[in-house]
Amino acid sequence: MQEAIIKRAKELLADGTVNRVVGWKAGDFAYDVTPAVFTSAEELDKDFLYNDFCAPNLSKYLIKESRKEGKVLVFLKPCDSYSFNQLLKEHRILRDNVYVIAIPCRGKVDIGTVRDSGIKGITDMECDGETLTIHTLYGDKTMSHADSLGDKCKTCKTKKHAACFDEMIGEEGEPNNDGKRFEMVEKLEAMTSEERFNFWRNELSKCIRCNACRNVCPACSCENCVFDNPASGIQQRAAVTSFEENMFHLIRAFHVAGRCTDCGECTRVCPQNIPLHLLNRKYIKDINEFYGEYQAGENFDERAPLNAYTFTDCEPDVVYKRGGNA
Amino acid sequence: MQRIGVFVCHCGTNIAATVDVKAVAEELKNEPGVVFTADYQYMCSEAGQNLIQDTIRNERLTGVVVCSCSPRMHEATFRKAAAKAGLNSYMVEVANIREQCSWIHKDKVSGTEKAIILARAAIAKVQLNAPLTPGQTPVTKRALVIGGGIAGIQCALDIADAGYEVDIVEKKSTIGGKMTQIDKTFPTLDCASCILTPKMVEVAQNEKIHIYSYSEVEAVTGFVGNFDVKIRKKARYVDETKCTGCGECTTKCPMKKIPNEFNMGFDNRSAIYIPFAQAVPKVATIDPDHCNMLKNGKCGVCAKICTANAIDYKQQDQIIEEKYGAIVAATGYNHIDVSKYDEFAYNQSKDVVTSLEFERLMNAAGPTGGHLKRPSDGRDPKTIVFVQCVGSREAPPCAKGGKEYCSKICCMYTAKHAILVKDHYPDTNVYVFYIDVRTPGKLFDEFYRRAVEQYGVHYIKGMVGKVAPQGDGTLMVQASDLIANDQLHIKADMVVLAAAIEPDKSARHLATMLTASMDTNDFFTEAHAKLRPVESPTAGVFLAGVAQGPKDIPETVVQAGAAASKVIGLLSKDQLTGNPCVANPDELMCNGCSSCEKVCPYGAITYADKEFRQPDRTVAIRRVAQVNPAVCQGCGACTVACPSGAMDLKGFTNKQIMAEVDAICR
Amino acid sequence: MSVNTEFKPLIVAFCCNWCSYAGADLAGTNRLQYPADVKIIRVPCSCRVNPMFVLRAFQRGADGVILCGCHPGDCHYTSGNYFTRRRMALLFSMLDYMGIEKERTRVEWVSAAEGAKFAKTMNEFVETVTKLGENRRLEDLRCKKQS
Amino acid sequence: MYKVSADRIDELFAKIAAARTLYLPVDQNDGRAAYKEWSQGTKMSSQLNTVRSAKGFFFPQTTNLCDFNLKDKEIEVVDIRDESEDFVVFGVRACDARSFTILDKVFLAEPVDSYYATRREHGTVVTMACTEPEETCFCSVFGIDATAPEGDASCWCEGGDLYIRANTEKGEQFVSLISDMLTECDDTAVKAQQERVKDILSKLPFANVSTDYFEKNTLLDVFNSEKWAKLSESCLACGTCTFVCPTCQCYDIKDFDTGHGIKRYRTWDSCMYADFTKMAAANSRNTQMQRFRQRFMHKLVYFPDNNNGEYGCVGCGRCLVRCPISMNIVKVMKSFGEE
Amino acid sequence: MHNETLIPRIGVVTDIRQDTPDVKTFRVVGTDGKKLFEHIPGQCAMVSMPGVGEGMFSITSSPTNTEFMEFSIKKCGTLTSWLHSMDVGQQITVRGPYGNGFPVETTFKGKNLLFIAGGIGLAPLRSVINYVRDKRENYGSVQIVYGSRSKDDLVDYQEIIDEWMKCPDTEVNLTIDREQEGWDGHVGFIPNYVKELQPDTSKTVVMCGPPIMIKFTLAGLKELGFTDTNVFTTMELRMKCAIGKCGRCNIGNKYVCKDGPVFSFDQLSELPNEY
Repeated sequence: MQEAIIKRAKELLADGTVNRVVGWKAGDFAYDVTPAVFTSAEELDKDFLYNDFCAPNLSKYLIKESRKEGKVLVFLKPCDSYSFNQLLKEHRILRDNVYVIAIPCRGKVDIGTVRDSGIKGITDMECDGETLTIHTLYGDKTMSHADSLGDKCKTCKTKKHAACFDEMIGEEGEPNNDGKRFEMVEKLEAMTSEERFNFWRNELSKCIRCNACRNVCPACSCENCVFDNPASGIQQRAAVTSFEENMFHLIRAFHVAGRCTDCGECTRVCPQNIPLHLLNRKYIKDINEFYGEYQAGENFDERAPLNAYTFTDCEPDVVYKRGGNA
Repeated sequence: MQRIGVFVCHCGTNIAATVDVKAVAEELKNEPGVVFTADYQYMCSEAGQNLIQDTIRNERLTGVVVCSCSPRMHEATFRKAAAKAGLNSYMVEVANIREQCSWIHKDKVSGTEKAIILARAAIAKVQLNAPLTPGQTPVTKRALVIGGGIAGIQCALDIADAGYEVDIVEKKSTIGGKMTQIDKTFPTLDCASCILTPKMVEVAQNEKIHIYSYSEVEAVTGFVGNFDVKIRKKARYVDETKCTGCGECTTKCPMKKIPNEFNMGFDNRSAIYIPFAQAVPKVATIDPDHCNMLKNGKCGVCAKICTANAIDYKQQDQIIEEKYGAIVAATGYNHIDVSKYDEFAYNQSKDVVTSLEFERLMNAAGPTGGHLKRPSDGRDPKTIVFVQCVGSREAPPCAKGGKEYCSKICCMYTAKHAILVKDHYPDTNVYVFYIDVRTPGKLFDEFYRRAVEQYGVHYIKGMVGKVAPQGDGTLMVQASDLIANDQLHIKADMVVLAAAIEPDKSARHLATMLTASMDTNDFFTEAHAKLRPVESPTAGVFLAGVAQGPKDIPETVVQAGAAASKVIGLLSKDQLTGNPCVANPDELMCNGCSSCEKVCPYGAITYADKEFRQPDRTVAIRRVAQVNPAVCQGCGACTVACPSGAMDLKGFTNKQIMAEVDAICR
Repeated sequence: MSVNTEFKPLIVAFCCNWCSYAGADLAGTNRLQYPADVKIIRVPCSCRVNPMFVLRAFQRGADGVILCGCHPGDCHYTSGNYFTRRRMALLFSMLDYMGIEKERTRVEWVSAAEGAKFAKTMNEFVETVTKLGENRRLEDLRCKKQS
Repeated sequence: MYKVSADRIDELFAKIAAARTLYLPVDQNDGRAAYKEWSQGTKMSSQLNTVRSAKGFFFPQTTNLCDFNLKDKEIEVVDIRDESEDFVVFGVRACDARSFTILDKVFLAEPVDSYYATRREHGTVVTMACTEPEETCFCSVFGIDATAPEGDASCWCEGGDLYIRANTEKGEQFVSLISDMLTECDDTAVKAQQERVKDILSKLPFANVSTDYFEKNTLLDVFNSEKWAKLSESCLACGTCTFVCPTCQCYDIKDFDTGHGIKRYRTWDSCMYADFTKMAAANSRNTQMQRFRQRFMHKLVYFPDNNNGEYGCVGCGRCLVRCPISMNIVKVMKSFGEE
Repeated sequence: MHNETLIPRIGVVTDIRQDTPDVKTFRVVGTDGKKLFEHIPGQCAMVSMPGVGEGMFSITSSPTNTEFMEFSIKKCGTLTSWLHSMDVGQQITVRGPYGNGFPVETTFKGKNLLFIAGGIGLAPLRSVINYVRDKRENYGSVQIVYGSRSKDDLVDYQEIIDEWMKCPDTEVNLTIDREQEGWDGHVGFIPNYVKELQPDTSKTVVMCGPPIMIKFTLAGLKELGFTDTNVFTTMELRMKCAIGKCGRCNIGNKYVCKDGPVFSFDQLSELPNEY
């Protein structure tokens, strides 16, 4: 796959279709892959990487990149393609300046997941299909590919790209309808109100307001975030109280509601391992239940659920009527 | 920091009985920014207003809070008073301590406490108020009516009558619309042409009205009072100014086998044609799809015989640009295509017709000269079955193109058809299958009862399941009689389908251009279902006729007149004074994501690519929202849709509302 | 100070200018009683209410927040309350999901003619919130009244 | 040097906690470690390090500096500082221990930051030698010996015993708190452990990352290098690296209006944030490249320039682990070293 | 308990003077009516209105003034707008003094001094000019070149006419950008004016104003033969903590709040051009 991608990138650079390539760059270890811009065949040969560790979603970089001189080539995994399409829909990316190649993804190994399983001193990893061999300072370990996936990949929504690409390398996949995506949300919903409160207090109190979730989020593409803007009235630098911890995540989730494609980057990058995607997924689940199935970024022309309505929408008291635990 | 004066009204005892007004005035002295407080018997009295005005001058107030009755009552009063003293009206806020305090509480302690809190909220808001000035925009004193049917005609005539210029844009080569095709009108059975064509002539002769026939609206920009419209005048290859409408060309044209739309294809017309004798303008039009000269460059007969020299094969579409103060959408309707309803065999038998087709078959000016004959073989039909609600009142998903709504006119025109048939041909058996017969309207039910009682039309509550053409040319109608609980088989000679009506297809595109909203059925939405039924939510755009919803001719004329009066009211103003409390985007914060535009019911938001000087001194081009203050009504939907908080609402800013919340919760 | 520890909730009500605020006025005109704990903020339309305002109220010590707007279909601005309906359904659902007592939030459609409904709604809401007691799960202790 | 059987560690903690508030690294429900206050039943984490560094003990993420009460035109300043209680931070690694001396150079420089100073005075740092370093560790690059951590007292866990050595007066006091549980011993076992671990440390992937470049080139040379553009291009401008970093000390001062008074806070801030240097009039670091450069220039050039060559990094590796896009100080150093 | 510089003291505004349409000068004393603290010319203080903001401002009065301190503040943001809306008697908070100040007792001593200021740039120089005036015997000749957009924008115009112009061995050269009715003085931009004036290169220059003015004036001075070492400026005050800890105001390894705000241009030449 990596060879095919590099080959095609070189062709497009050579024939002048694009003047640079946004992709993933190899780091010191197998896992520390960095998004990067490549401008020459040499750079591509030297550093370009596409493997089981290339988790970062590249679509957000195109907000800036598509506004630069010349056309840029980008490789989008299925879940990234929804972010890309959503950004297009919101006029954040200039489509004419981007050449999109869809590439397949079988789920990315998450170094956090591997580390949290207790494996230390990881110097290298290799994956032959289903088994991940992990070389460490303290000997080799193995782990199954499935176990090594991050939260975002364990409950992958689809292996099928949004229709936004110019060409595709590899095979198109299928949507994942195993229903596991909302399992954890459902589990939380089944808890009592107090249990839920305690769950979220425990999680959100870990937040250090580093803004990694916000800054990586393709839906959080505001020129200036309300939390950074003194004029918004809710500017906040660090959370002093539990209210402020809640406030940031509540408002952030609301601002991306109906726009979040569920790419899972927020949870992937959270240094404190807060399952932030469970907030966004709750909105997705509610939207699906209240207003009909909606996948942000899937359909270019469809209105976002919060920018639309029908005369027969459920009333807000659906929340009480739904019952559930108090 | 403002210099705020607080004025607490006793309202006689209305407030003072439950609120210790003196205590309120005293307590509020400690609020930040408050430099003066007073209480007074009746703030709204002249003396009370004078007190406000004097204090504004003497204390150099920059803000005023009046604690009194509801702002819905006297906000305007106090604002005017402040303005007289030189303070911007919008620096005045009212704390509602009567309707929402003294009148609902009995306990003076809690009433007083609440009054103080409500006043604090108003003070906190005034702290953040900024002077606002309503915008003024001039009005172009000319109206555009889109659609030249009875709605458009009536509307244009009324507007012109008030002395304003009106243009009618009609897509067809003549005005008149659907009503020209109708034979008689219910419930009076007077001749449609007889009442319509004089109006058409009146339009043609009215100096204030200009007809753009065979034309379509190409683009609309601008806003209330100041629309810029591009009209495409399609090439008709005939010089309208020269053509006398003698019709000589239409008789000489060698291409004569073209189905005549006016007669629903029951007869033919030539490639150069005048739709009907009373057409306005009575000018020939060449159908470019069938004219040999235009297609192959061979022929030229019409040019040769035209003594007026009006034929111009080289004519091009023309774009006309005009400015208007108001626009009326009167785009009308069409019957739905019933061919998907296989059960009615519309495609299989010529003798299954729609009601509009039937209308032509009954019309003296129609293809049969008004003599009802079966289209298939010209025989007189002896049994006619009318089927109601074909495509109307359907349950979703309406896969065959049907509609959930009631088309409203079918019950009555079917009764009309039944009566006319029985009247002309009394020995004909007439059956009407209906779900419900709906006859609300003046003399409507009487009319329907005449059909049943006087003419002996068989009204059967039931559904037609199948129409099967038989070998002998008849139609076997299988139906159920829901009242008798019986299955019926009727051997009919003709079946008439009351097809549902739907908005003209052009309406959707037009709505987009006008930024006027539409419902899911593509009917234009009114600004308020009850109170503003002839206005679109988009200021300056008005609605007439079926474009807004199914209605019959008198209703259409009523609505057209109402729309005209709204237009006249608008055009009679030299300046439009806007509401200054409008949405206000911060370009530096705007992402250009279009969320605000999506929720704006008025189409007040547009986008522009603007250059921004970046902090690193480079220039970046960004798409940013722009609000037209003349169009925005200040609902604030956009402010919440905006994720970056770039959109705010003047007079009700985020900070102001949060300051009120803070003050209340303090 | 009195030693009466009876809990008096603080209720913030956002009312749209055209229907609900007028409905509240009508309640007053008809002298229909409801507790003084309810404090009304006038907004042009219920769709002006940003979730930020709701949270702000809780932060500042409100024990319940209620939004009132025109009945669906009757919005002065044609569609504002339809957006409100979606926004608040989702917001309240999220608050519930985060373990904030859902009974502290409410949306009610009150027309200008429904003074009685306004008073009834407020009486009910105050009662519900009083039963729940003080808002503890979404409070900011710094903003609590110092007594 | 003293020792106590590792089996008795709970007893030991109980003893410390009886005299001082005791904090130590604890595994959270997600398996990652964080400093928590000890209570009966708390188990010390076996992780190498906590997600957040220990700097929060002395420089918390938010500090209420003072309060103001406003009335009419008058202001009342309320000094809400109080003498904090004595506490012990147990299990601090060598890298974090060194970070305190770096922070001291900032906060204890004139004018002394009293909030930090008070906490420093009341806190006793008890360190723990590393035995299983991670691949991301590079403390040795900055001359830190992970096998001999600094701090008021140092500990080693070896062969079922916990070895303790006091390094300072505060450390002596700490040892005296638990002296009845300790037995004096020699350092043979500790020495053996140190030898063993040093071998591992010397083989770590980043053991030999060089700082030469920054010593041999001038401030302006490093500053004006073209490498910054490429290195910073994928930076998300989040503050993860700064907030997990034990030495980052940038802060912001913000007021909060409670409705009945103003509270003034000092909070962690990040020089990576777009609005960090934004002021009413202008912003001196407009691009992400400038902000990215600032962070690394500060650690690798500015701080050493002002502090006798001591680097502002302790090689704990947290930023390597936590950066969402895997850009970090090692990549920066290696990139400059490549020339 | 340690002293804490981050906890401010209360100042009372005893006088407000409108200098130009957007500059006001505030006179501040402590609650006891006495001066809040002593300072060196060129030093700054953090002035704050709690809940509104805190900002660094030059102390524009001279240390030789024993009664009060003054701040000349231009309206440009939230805090400054608030300060401009104050009435006399308002309390604010002040902490300081911060920064190095001008080397009035060392480098400047005995020197001929040339002050060049543009617009509000006069504010930080006013302190040192008045200091030099009050200790006139310690310094050589004084030349002041001051320019602004218009006559109305000249800060402390009255003081300049009434006092500075009358001071011995002091030359005051005023200029405004464009012709204006009622102005018979020089018209033109400062960099050109300085070149026209041909000041003696033996002078020590103290310069403050907008970046663009500094840039061109410095180039002009160099043309005239001045060296970086003899030209001083005071940097824009973009700090938060004012004590060299918060990490904001550094230019390279120097903190403007602590190591500055006064720098000579030879010092600046060794620092990154990040200001």
